[in-house]
Amino acid sequence: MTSDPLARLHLTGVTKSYGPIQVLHGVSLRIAPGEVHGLLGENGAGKSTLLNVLCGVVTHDGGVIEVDGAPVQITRPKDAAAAGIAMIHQELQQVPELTVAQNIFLGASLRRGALFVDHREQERAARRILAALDPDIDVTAPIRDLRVAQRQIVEIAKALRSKARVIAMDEPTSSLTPKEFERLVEVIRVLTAQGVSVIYVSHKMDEVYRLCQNATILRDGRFVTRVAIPETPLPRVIEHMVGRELAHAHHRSFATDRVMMEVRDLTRGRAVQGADLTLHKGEVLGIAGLVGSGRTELLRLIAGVDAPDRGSVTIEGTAVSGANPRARIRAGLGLVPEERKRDGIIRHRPVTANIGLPAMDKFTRAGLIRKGLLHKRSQALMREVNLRPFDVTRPIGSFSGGNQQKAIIGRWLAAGTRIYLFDEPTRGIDVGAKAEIYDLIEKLASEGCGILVVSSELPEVIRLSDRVLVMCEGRISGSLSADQISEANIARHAIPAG
Amino acid sequence: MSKALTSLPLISRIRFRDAGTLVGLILIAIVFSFLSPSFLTLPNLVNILQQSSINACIALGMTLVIISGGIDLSVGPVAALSATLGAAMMVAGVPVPLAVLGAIATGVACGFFNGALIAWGGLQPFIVTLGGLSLYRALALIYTGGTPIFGLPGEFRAIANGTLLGLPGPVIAVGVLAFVAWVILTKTPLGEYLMAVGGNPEAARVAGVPVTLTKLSAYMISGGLASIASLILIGRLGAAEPTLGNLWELDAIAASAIGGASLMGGRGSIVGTLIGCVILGALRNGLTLLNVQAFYQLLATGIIIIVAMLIDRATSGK
Amino acid sequence: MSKALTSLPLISRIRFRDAGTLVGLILIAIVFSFLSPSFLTLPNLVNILQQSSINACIALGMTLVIISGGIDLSVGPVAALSATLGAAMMVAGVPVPLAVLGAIATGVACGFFNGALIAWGGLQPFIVTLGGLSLYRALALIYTGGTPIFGLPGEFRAIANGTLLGLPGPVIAVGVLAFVAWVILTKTPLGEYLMAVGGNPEAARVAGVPVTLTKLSAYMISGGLASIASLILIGRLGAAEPTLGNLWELDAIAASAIGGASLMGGRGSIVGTLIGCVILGALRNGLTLLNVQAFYQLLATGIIIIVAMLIDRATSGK
Amino acid sequence: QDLAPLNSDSEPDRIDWSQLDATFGPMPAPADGTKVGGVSKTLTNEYWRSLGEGYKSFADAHGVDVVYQAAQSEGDQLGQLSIAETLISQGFNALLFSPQTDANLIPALEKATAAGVPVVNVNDAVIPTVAHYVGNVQKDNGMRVAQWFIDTHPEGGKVAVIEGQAGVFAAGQRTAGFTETILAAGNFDVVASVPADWSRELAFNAAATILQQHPDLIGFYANNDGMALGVVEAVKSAGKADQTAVFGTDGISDAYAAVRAGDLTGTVDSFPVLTGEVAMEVALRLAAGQDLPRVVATPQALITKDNIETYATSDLSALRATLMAE
Ligand SMILES: Nc1ncnc2c1ncn2[C@@H]1O[C@H](COP(=O)(O)OP(=O)(O)OP(=O)(O)O)[C@@H](O)[C@H]1O
Ligand SMILES: Nc1ncnc2c1ncn2[C@@H]1O[C@H](COP(=O)(O)OP(=O)(O)OP(=O)(O)O)[C@@H](O)[C@H]1O
Ligand SMILES: [Mg+2]
Ligand SMILES: [Mg+2]
Repeated sequence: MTSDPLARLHLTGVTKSYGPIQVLHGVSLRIAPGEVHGLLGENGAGKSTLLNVLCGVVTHDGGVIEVDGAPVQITRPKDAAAAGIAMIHQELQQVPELTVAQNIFLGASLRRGALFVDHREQERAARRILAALDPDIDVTAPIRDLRVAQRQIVEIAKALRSKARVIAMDEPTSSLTPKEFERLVEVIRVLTAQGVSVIYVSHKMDEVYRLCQNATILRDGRFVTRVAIPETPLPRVIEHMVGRELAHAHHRSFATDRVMMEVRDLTRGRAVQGADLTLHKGEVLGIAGLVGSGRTELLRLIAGVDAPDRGSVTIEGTAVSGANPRARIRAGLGLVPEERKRDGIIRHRPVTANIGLPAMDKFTRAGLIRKGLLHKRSQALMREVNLRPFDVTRPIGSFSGGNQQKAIIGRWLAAGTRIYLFDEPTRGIDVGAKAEIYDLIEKLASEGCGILVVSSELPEVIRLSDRVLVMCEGRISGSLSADQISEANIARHAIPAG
Repeated sequence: MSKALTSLPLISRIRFRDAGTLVGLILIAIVFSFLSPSFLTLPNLVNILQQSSINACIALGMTLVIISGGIDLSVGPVAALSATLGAAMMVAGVPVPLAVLGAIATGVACGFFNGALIAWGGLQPFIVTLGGLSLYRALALIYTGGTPIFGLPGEFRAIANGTLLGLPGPVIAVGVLAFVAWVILTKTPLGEYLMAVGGNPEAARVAGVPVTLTKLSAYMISGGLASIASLILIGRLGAAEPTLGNLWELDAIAASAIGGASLMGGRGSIVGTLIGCVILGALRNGLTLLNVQAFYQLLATGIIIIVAMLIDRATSGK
Repeated sequence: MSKALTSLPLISRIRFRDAGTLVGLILIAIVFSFLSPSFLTLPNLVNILQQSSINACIALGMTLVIISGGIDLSVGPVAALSATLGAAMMVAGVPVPLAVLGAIATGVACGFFNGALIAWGGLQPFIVTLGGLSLYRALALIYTGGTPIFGLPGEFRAIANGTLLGLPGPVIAVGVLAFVAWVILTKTPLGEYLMAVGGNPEAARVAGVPVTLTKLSAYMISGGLASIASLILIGRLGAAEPTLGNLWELDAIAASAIGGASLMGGRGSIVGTLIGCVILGALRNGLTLLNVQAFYQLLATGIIIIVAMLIDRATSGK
Repeated sequence: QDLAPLNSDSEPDRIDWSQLDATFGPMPAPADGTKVGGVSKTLTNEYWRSLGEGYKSFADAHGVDVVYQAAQSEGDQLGQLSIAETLISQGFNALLFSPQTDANLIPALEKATAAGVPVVNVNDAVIPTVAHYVGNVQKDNGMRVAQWFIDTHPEGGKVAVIEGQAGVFAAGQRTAGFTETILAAGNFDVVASVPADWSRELAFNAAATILQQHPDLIGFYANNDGMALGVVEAVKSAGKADQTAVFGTDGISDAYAAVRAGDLTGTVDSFPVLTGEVAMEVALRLAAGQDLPRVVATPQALITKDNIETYATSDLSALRATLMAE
């Protein structure tokens, strides 16, 4: 194969196996300088793996990587950095006790003399990088004090720190709101104008259409096709990704008048202040708001994960109290957390164990777990959400992010949960599975479950919700009934006054 | 059929993991049986099992604690405290079963105290049980004034010194306990909870795992097993010393680790731990048979612990 | 101005954390000075510092290792091995500075061996250094034949027994080492790497942190500090025994933990560790002044370790 | 003056305890307010507690105050040093040290010497620079047991030693005394000599293994009584009680009971209470300015079923009389 003088980055025939499982089958990719190139595919298609190969996080088994026409050997993260490749990781890769600035410069700290870290200079530089993304982030705060969205922005900043020629972005906006996405778009514009190439992985197709000139589509670890984005209509792209066309569904309502859950005056510090809400049987209640408006915290309070300062939660007429998720689960409530890696999965345990965890009593007879039953039930549920690869005995940590999310949702289905709290339910979920999850939510509603959906994707909130609450700075600032739901109305309540 | 296929990798993976430890054991056994003809004789093998049984009993509890993401350094002193209390009861004429229950209750209570500080107090397991290491030892010493308690009733001693089907009582007892621990770990919700709490405590809590209770159980089981181990020991020795159980924690941790438990929590195996105990027991037995001088015994112990881990790592893959 | 504001939280947070440990120390000091008039006298305070200095020296290295997500149980035997080698060199007429360097090199080499097995071999730190605990002790015993080495040159002993500005030499030496450790931890890339490797090894690797080198450094520093501690000790004792350093690891770990180090890695503070050492030293000193009997001293040690952790936890928030 | 490194077993400048009164006259009455400090190895072992009782009974009889402190556990070397240093600063007229190791109390000794406080090293580990040592001859301990075997088993046979912690002076000397003496007899074989770290459990296991390998073993010698009692149990459960003799060391009360019961063949009693009294006497004589030999040897005796009643008395003066008579 001849190298293409025009290509900034050229991958040919990249293969990668984890033990006996081959996840990349000779993938090729070519990107011009200054190009934003989409890398698309379903959950588990191999996108992250490919990028991890590119960045030396995992070593590939075969294939050639060329940067600006010259082949490079990438076996360690250092090699990638030397080749001018930086990456934004899908799973946040940060050190909780180090400050924002230290995390941004981790592994490439600015020095004063040969021996010392120049903290001041690092903070100054970190502030400069963050100015374009989120000037509110305190660069001297330890990462553990940051919210997910802020941490994702720090992750982006890490990639921008170096003078990279190629930046691989693996779902950089999965926790971000449209406003922050706009800032990222601006940053990418500046970068590409300087000739930096960007590989952009996202399941948010509108973003892909905003940013990318071309896209490479993977399916099951194989190269499917390369398309020019503006010219190729979305249904075509989706068909390449999923292998079928997706029906465009409309919102259907199953809401009733029967109250399932009442939340009164729920308060915790400044994060959530005096939240009131009522959830009805069969209702999908959307919660919108800007990053940091307190939606995650509200769900955590309702789920009993954090202790409220005051306020009450009443489920089916019975008050539940205390920070005790287990009691809420018994009362029929389940939380699909936003931060999957931290709050969701038990990495080394198989999918079945992760699914069975909240409802062990359902799978137990005479004190012993009925492994066969758990296995059968897990398989049934995972078939429904199309787990890839379809092996429920594998440790959940070896699945792609989106597939982990499916398992976490499956856990509540298995538990027979009646009230679902979804925090960013489709974060990291591919378009095909997204449709499946929407269908699932609708199905749950039709069966009389009550559902709270927090989402930063307005189309998602609008698509799913019977009613929308908008949060702003810890308070519920607006309530929109079905006929009032619109992007404009949500934005009006979400933005702080003054 | 699909089920059989999909569940195969898991089973073979587990077996494969413990097989690594087994390879280590077999290698050690081969070396010793070349060096000493009496090593591979039936009575000596029974002897090794018997000598490993106390460490195994402790290590079972330790494995559960380690899987839950903790560590229990206080097992030795807990054993000493419950042994001396139990022995004192027996000597005072309390019926043997009652005294045994009393001893086990003491161990469980110590475990509860550790567990409470860890689960409710939010303290680090290492440091809580390090404090316990001094605390329980001090209680045992103060209670006995530092002198051993002699004169245990014969009916009690008969249990520890009896045999069944050619196997010594302690081996059978620990075998039964190991089976129970294995069932707990692999077949019951508690086992699942232990793995979850050790693997990711925050996620476990969100998923409704009773994290506090799970941790408490682990330490209580460990305390209870420590007292059972001490009962086996005093049954065999005929005396309960307040200083017994010195360094038991290190042997038990070594056995668990050799058996594949990760001190970061979330991973470990009962079978592996048992093999680990036998490795350590065989090691000590073999060195005694070879009449290796004290300093070189110490040397061999250090080297073999490290080599066992290396073999284990090499054979069980990453 | 905004910069001053934003950098404030970090400073106050760190100080706040160590303040929790300090509160514990002050409480202990208050109690003892009420109970014993000689506790709060200048000579006694100097005495406490002197008695804490060896533990502090060990604990500095231990803190770095713990921050990196590991543990070093082998410090005592490493100290014994390097002390006996160093002493043998001195007695054989090797110039003192050279012998000191030799001893430190021995400690660093042991640390390298531990670190290599952990970083390259991928073994668990607990078990590697547990093996080392036997291994290095055995080497020290074999090398010396079990007998202490006497007759260290006076010029060497003068360093350990001298005073400067009213402070004993060991206190000053450890003070300087602590400052260096503090600079390493907070001002150099290595410090960041240690925090990163302990706090999130995966993130560290992805960011191109030299994980292997970082771990190696931690254990080598710990080994080096263990040998320096042993030099201080043999300077004071005038003899090097192969059995010295017994149980040092537990005191050092306790001091680090009391000082706020998390045994899960990623967290720890040099200042906190030093305060932790003084807490343990003051405890022992005060109990002796009060003529508390050994068993009750043990009891008090256990209780105070736990109470110190509780105070620390209560004052430092979550 | 620089003292030659002390070997308590072979130092020529020595006197037997029984000769103290005869050579130096009766104990001078101590000055009012005399205080003596004792630093023991550990209190978890009866031997060291009995030693403290000896200190106390003698001190009480002469109106002297004693403080008796011990490290928190055996092997806590630095802890013991801290205790000793803290005691020195409190102004005692004499100090009694039983160090964990040969060296760990040297700074305290130097500090005390500089302050002019006499220090007596009482038993076990020996500080080489110490001016005064009170204790039994460790090597002699093992020799006595060896002699018993030579006397009672003229035909010879296989014997085994269960050693204390590797590297401890007393353990090494006792083992050496036994092994050298019994091997010199020519027809004995020391088939095993393994450490059990002073632990009853480890001694039990080691003995069981050794018996397995050498069913014709005629005897065990253990470096202390705790280990010996573990060995006794192993011998009993192997059904060899009639054939295999077991000897311990120290003469703790449990050992006496076991000798009476016929479980333990014998123990070398080093009379800790009496040793404590002698040590206190030496300390008080030194405090009163007397110049004593460097080593004061204390009594020990091999206790077997035959002679046990002679020694098993709580009446110290009677015991003194018996031992004096030897
Ligand atoms: N450590 C591992 N061990 C075994 N299999 C793995 C491992 N990591 C990833 N895989 C497998 O590799 C395949 C590709 O995963 P990858 O994370 O690259 O997918 P992805 O395209 O990024 O998906 P998503 O959109 O969900 O992030 C998946 O089938 C996954 O299960
Ligand atoms: N770990 C934390 N440390 C400090 N403050 C926090 C933390 N988590 C949340 N907060 C506070 O709580 C408020 C609500 O945060 P929350 O995460 O609930 O918002 P959100 O609307 O879900 O935003 P996001 O999109 O970031 O998840 C934030 O404004 C922040 O001040
Ligand atoms: Mg991915
Ligand atoms: Mg959120």
